[in-house]
Amino acid sequence: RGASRRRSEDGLAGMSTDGTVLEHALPESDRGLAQHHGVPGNASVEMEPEGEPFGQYDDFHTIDWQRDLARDRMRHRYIVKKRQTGFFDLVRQFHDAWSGWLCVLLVGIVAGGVAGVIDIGARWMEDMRFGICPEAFWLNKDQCCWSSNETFFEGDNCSQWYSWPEVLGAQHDSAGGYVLAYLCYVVWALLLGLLAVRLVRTFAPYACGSGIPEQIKTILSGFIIRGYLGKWTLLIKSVCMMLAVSAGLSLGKEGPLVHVACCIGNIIAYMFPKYGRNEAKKREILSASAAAGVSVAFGAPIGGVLFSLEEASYYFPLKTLWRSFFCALISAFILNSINPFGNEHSVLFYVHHERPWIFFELLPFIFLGVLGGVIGAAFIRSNIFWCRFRKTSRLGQYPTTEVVAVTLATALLAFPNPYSRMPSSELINVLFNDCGPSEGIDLCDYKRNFSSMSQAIETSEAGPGVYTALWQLAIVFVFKFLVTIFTFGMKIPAGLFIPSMVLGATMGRIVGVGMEQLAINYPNWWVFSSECTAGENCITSGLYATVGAAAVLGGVTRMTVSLVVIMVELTGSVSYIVPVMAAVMAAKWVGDALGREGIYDAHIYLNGYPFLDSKEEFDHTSLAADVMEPRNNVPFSVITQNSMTVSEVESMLKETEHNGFPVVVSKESQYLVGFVLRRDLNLALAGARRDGVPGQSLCLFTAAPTGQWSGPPPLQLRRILDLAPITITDQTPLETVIDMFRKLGLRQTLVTHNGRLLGIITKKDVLRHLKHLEVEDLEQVPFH
Amino acid sequence: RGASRRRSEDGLAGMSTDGTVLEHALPESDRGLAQHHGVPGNASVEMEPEGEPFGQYDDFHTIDWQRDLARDRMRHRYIVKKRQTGFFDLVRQFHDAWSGWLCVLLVGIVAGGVAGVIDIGARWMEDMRFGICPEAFWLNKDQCCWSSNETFFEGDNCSQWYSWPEVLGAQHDSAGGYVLAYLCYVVWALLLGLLAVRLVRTFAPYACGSGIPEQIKTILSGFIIRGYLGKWTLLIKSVCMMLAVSAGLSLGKEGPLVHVACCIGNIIAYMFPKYGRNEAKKREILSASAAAGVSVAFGAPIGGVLFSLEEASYYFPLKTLWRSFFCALISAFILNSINPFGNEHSVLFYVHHERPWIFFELLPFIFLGVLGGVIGAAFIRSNIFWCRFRKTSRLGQYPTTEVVAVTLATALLAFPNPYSRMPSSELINVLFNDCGPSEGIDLCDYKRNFSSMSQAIETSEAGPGVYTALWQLAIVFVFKFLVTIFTFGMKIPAGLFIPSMVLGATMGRIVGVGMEQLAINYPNWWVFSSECTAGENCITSGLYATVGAAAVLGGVTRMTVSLVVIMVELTGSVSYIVPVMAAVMAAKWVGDALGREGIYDAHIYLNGYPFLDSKEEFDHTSLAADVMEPRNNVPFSVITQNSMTVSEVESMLKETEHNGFPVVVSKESQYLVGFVLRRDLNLALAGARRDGVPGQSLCLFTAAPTGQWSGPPPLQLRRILDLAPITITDQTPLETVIDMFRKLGLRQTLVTHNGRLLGIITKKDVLRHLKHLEVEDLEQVPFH
Amino acid sequence: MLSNCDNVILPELPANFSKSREFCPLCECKFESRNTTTIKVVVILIICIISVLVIYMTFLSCLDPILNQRRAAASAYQQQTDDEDDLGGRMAQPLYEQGGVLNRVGNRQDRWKRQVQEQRNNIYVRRTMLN
Amino acid sequence: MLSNCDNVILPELPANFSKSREFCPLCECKFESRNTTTIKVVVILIICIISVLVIYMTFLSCLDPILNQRRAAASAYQQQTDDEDDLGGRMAQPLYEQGGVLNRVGNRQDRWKRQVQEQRNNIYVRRTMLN
Repeated sequence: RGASRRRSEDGLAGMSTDGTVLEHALPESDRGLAQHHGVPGNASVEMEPEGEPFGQYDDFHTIDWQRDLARDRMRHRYIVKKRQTGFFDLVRQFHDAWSGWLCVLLVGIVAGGVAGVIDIGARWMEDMRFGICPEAFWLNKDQCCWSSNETFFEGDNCSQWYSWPEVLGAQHDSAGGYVLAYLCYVVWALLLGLLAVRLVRTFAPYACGSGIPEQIKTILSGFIIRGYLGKWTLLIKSVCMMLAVSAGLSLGKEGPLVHVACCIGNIIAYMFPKYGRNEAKKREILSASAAAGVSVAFGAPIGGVLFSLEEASYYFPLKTLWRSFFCALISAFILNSINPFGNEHSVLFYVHHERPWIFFELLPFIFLGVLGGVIGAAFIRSNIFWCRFRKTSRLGQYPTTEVVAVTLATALLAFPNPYSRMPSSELINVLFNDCGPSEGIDLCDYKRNFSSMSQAIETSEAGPGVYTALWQLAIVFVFKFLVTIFTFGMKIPAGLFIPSMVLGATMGRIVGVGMEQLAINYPNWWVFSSECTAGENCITSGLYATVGAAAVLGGVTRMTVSLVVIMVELTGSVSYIVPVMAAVMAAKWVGDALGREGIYDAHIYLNGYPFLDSKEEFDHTSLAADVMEPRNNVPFSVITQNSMTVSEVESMLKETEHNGFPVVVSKESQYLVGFVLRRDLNLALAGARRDGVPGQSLCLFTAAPTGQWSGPPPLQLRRILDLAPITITDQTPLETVIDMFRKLGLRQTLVTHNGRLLGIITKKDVLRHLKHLEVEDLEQVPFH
Repeated sequence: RGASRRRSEDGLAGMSTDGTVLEHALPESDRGLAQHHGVPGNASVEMEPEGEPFGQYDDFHTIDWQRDLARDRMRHRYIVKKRQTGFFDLVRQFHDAWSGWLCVLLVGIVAGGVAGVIDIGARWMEDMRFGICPEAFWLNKDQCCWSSNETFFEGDNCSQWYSWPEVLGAQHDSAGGYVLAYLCYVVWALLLGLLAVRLVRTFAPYACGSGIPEQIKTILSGFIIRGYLGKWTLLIKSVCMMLAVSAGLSLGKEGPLVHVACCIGNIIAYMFPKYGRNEAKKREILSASAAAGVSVAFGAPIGGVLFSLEEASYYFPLKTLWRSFFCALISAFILNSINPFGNEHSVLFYVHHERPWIFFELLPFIFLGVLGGVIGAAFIRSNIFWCRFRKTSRLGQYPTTEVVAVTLATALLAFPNPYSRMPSSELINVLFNDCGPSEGIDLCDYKRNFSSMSQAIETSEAGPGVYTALWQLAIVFVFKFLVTIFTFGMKIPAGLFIPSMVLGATMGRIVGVGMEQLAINYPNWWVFSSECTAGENCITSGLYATVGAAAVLGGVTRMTVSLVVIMVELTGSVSYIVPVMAAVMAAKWVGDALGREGIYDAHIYLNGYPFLDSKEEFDHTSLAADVMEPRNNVPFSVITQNSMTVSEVESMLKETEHNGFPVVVSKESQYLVGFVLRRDLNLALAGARRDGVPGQSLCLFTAAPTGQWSGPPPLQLRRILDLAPITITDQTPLETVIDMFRKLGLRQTLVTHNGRLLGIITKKDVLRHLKHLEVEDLEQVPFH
Repeated sequence: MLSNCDNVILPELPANFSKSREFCPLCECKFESRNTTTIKVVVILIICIISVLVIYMTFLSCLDPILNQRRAAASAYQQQTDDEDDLGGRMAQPLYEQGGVLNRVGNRQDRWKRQVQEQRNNIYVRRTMLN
Repeated sequence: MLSNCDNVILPELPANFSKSREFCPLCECKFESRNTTTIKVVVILIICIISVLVIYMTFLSCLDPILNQRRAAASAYQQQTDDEDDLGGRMAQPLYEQGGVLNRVGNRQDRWKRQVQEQRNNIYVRRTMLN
């Protein structure tokens, strides 16, 4: 019997029903414990974790947090109770108590390692478009040049690094060489892009996209998507992320890294039964993994934790904060030890501005924020429009063609412009940093006087190179904006952080240079005169780029605190927290005024995931009675506690699609007794039928009756009855109902009036009602 | 009538009851709105915010979050509805929408300003114990010396600053001078201490203590303490904080600063009716104020927000995160502009270590963490023992004597030791920072060779001065530990952060110097040999002090993420986040193993505040039925919906002490209809009696009946009935009940079985049950 | 080692560079100056506040008992009415306004004093709070 | 201005100091070296993974259809049993173990392929996800 139970999918098949009212063969004490808690059945299962069914929920279903956490408490008590029985159990208890920490430690280590590998790989592959390091083909351009011992190398070239034209024997600076370089660039990009989309399609279609809307927000709020966090997704997403970034597409690897970290968390959680077998507990690990993902993506552990708190946490905002922080820190530490960024700073873009900002500059910063909000809103609208078009038109049938076309267009248009040609992260780095006296690019072509070393950097009027660079940057801005709209949402791994930052940094740098020249040309304006001493530059154009990046990111994602903290950690400087905050705030307000939701929420709504935003406030006058099902005298499927026969219940199961049924006292007095899940009922009835229970048997949800029965012996089903369903009255305002759904993690709640059962509200009913209130077409948004 | 309603305390006295069943004279649409929402009465009040009663709750009561938030939504809808009626209303709506941001902006500005004033005052007053700056008496010693134009001044003295013996004409370094300085020091300390305790006693007794347990944790969780956040508390706490710190007592001003910030938040919230008149909404402002308080106390805005999130937030962890962050940042910015710390760093203790830590050092860091946990647990036990003794013995009757005695003892013992003589914050600064080549104190008496400038800092063996300093530091450690136990809990404003940091920094520095000498004497050990190149010092003893301070703070307060972030912001260096984290983690685990609760929680339990920890997990097998009142067939006071007379209800009100009564269908079938508050019932009945309703009238909680009545016309009370009370079944596990209390912010919940009312559970019932489970004496802990 | 005055600049400077010893302290102290006017204003403000508080405290503990005896009767009556419910309060209202400004200030002061007394009771006598 | 190479050191250095132009880049690049062995291992690993994936992909798209025809019958039967409930699954269990290791690998591969097919349906055909 033990073997059969283990093999059966639910742990209930082994139930023996030999003609009389039966309880499961449990020791008295255990049964007492199980029954005592109103946990819906599966008592024997919780006693023996090995026999527990693996897949508790169906695909695309929502989990019931209360139930899962009750199961976990039960399991915990079982282990504590067994402590005295032996050394092995003691070890097991210890392992159980610490498995959470052990698990996040492993997640942190693996996530840090994988991020390091991806980072090194992406940097190498990116430079492969331009040339190769023949001495050591595994080095990218920078490394290759450093490994040579030349102290000075001018501009772009060092002797160790061979661009493709050089390898193929053409002159580097001839027209033919340029065409050859162009050709190699485009061919490489096409090759990598094609490979990425084919790999995704062949091995793991779920690996496409950013992953943050689906995974962080929806899955952590309790939705089940099977296979979304699997091994293949991890592998393919990691590899294709590198390929896609190296193909020169306008996308980043930061969002996908969060998805990859969550895959790692999911896989490692399976090694710990406490987490692997309990969907609600598993989400604690996933939340920590998301923090680790952001932490390694930006080198920002605190920002990562805040991101996981702000964007991801649903049921347990504070309980796992400490553990998430630990996970984020470990992963950042590991990544730092691998040291893929090549310097001692644990951040992605190391910025070190020298000058404090002056108070007046808050004005342009807020202006940047407003621009960021407008750009964000425009981007969201265009992107959602395009994605909806892709979803509904025939375009969606040709993912490979789409990727190839976009890659081709991007590569063709990007190469002629030096700023769009360079990798995005490098461009951001250039824009974020000020021009030192020794830099040689166009953007830093200031009219400086190097004759005397004893002076500080003096008035730096812009040379012609700067104006050329500004034009080029403006073109890059338009180009990136357009191309990102088409890129985000294609069927390859694609993050949005880096493209947004490129947009913002370009915009910010342009404004910054403008301000700088303004201050130089009109040094006696009252706004400048107080702070800018004559002959010294008081405007940091790199800071404007940083602030602009934060503003556009804020406009696109509508993140708040976590974004500010990430930007502060990213640039490693606390002194600029006020400008960043001002810009993000302006961007958020302007963005919210122009379009209600951020890009992630917009994608969630587009796909119709059942996600109830935990920050939004609802302001409607609806009552529970307006939302519940059934409303208009439609018959309501309920089970009576002791008067329905097995065949009646079976026919009801066949006729309806509900996931659960309330149990009431009787048809006449519909006072609520409890709630029973369809799944449990199905299994129990199937088991009973197998054991020969006739259809005329009564289903009993009350305590075992005394005395003899006239008909066939009844089927005792109290075990699978949840005696503590959450109920509300029909006069409860919708805000309270939503609050309960969000905070208690409910799957459904029962509506009563004076104790009498009236109906049921599920999460989807609430979402449907909210959609309905927004006077949007309901049919267009199918919730699955 | 309008005037009388405004003057009456509840807004219900104006109700006219002229013999027939009456609804309040409201426009039909408004009444529909009010009734529609199951908001318990006060409909007219919500329609006219001016007439709203100010004190909604009694002193030492718990607020009902759901109810208050429903009131706020109602108010909001009212304003939105009135928008079209005129320009003034439009302005009012705009003001209403932005008042939250405006309010926190003001709070941030004022809190930053007050913190700046306190900081400047405390630094000046601290140095007054030693001497005076005759040229400008308002300068402290450092400022006085800087204002002189000498480039070099040796050791402690500059020519501008006169110590008291010098002022009084004695030789500075003679025995007489020493005695005179000693005397002045003690007299000043006594004077300031006495002044502080007298001021507190005379003007604002609530200004004493740290304020974090009461205020942050308890008040923010929904408890009402009248006058705790008032104007006088603010003034007296600000002034006495300076006095107490300057008296040389072993206390800090960081905890009280949080209280002061909350007072500011409370006072400013009264300027905005949206927040001032709604206790639940006001707590959003208070939460932001707490963040601002921590932010200005440590110069750590991110840490402040996390502190408010981790320690303080209860009902709204995420909703106000962004606004809290804004508030914290503004206050830090203002404080920084006033710039009381005298440098460009926005942090309290600016530390800049040069060397990266080596991996092996994690071991001593964790050791420091363990020590910190042990010290923290020991401190908590001793302090709670002493506080309990004070609370229960006659000692509590002599607060002034106690303060004077402790001040005297502290001053007498502190003066002879140079490290305990200097102000605590200065001591921390000395301990946190490494010895440069130019420092002249004992602690930095290394055998260094300054002859050649071209070498890096070389092997630095400790000189005799270092060993003396270590002994002195050890004495300081013991002295501070003992004296802090007696100090924390006295009737003056007293924070615990700085004393804990002093303990930790002392301990850490001793360990650090030990490690340093170990590395110097055994440079070839495998742990050192890999990292420490010969002749170079590889151990940073200042870092050990930092880590030690974090460890003891972690052991005492049991804070986690926020502590790490605060320490990182405090020291301005992200690179040491891993050591700090390791130490805090070890301290937390060891501390939790030795004693379950942190100092704040311990004080909350000592005083019996009704606080339900939002992080703790409960692991009991209790059900709602075990917790509810009444349990053992004690009669349960309920009101029937249409069969009790006014005099019956009145006698029930007299006989019982409950804050509310459930309304059921009838005595026979106790199906729950709703819930009515004692306060509302009292007022409604008193009003009806004044208007001549006879005692034989029936109290009607149902809809207005049709037809004529045989007896006197019934009293219609449906208005004050809450139709949507939260109910649970008797089989609900206690964990779920606690979850609901914490997350939904309930005041009470009703227990039903099959729709029938069984009993009621209040927050205090839950707390009492939990206490009971801990097998502690129930009688000893009165909850008020 | 990062770039820092002691480690980076000193070794690099030529030996004949005269001010090498002074260089580092200067570096560190660069920003350690503050606006002394703010300090002056703040410190004087604090001294004023403390003085006022001390004077008021002595007034309360010395003169107030004498004054109080005169107002004892009125105060006792008023305290009684305040303890009643709002109905009583409404009736007592005209009485408040009789005595003019001085009396009203006195009333407010009395109410405050009662609050402080209540706080004192909670903390020093009943000891239910802040221990 | 904070202490930084360009602003602090250069002005202070005597004019005859020879390497002043070189000094600043050196300062900044001090830590910009990394362990090239790690890079080598990682890059080779990535190349291997991509090669294996590409080979497997071509195998799946070219050879697999041929192989699949042979296993078509068994696969169809098995898919059917898998779709039944656990009762059926229990009966089908012995069948799984008949074919030895090769068959079991094949089975697992089939199950994985069905999962991928399901994912493809969701994304490319039904388009209910990830758009």
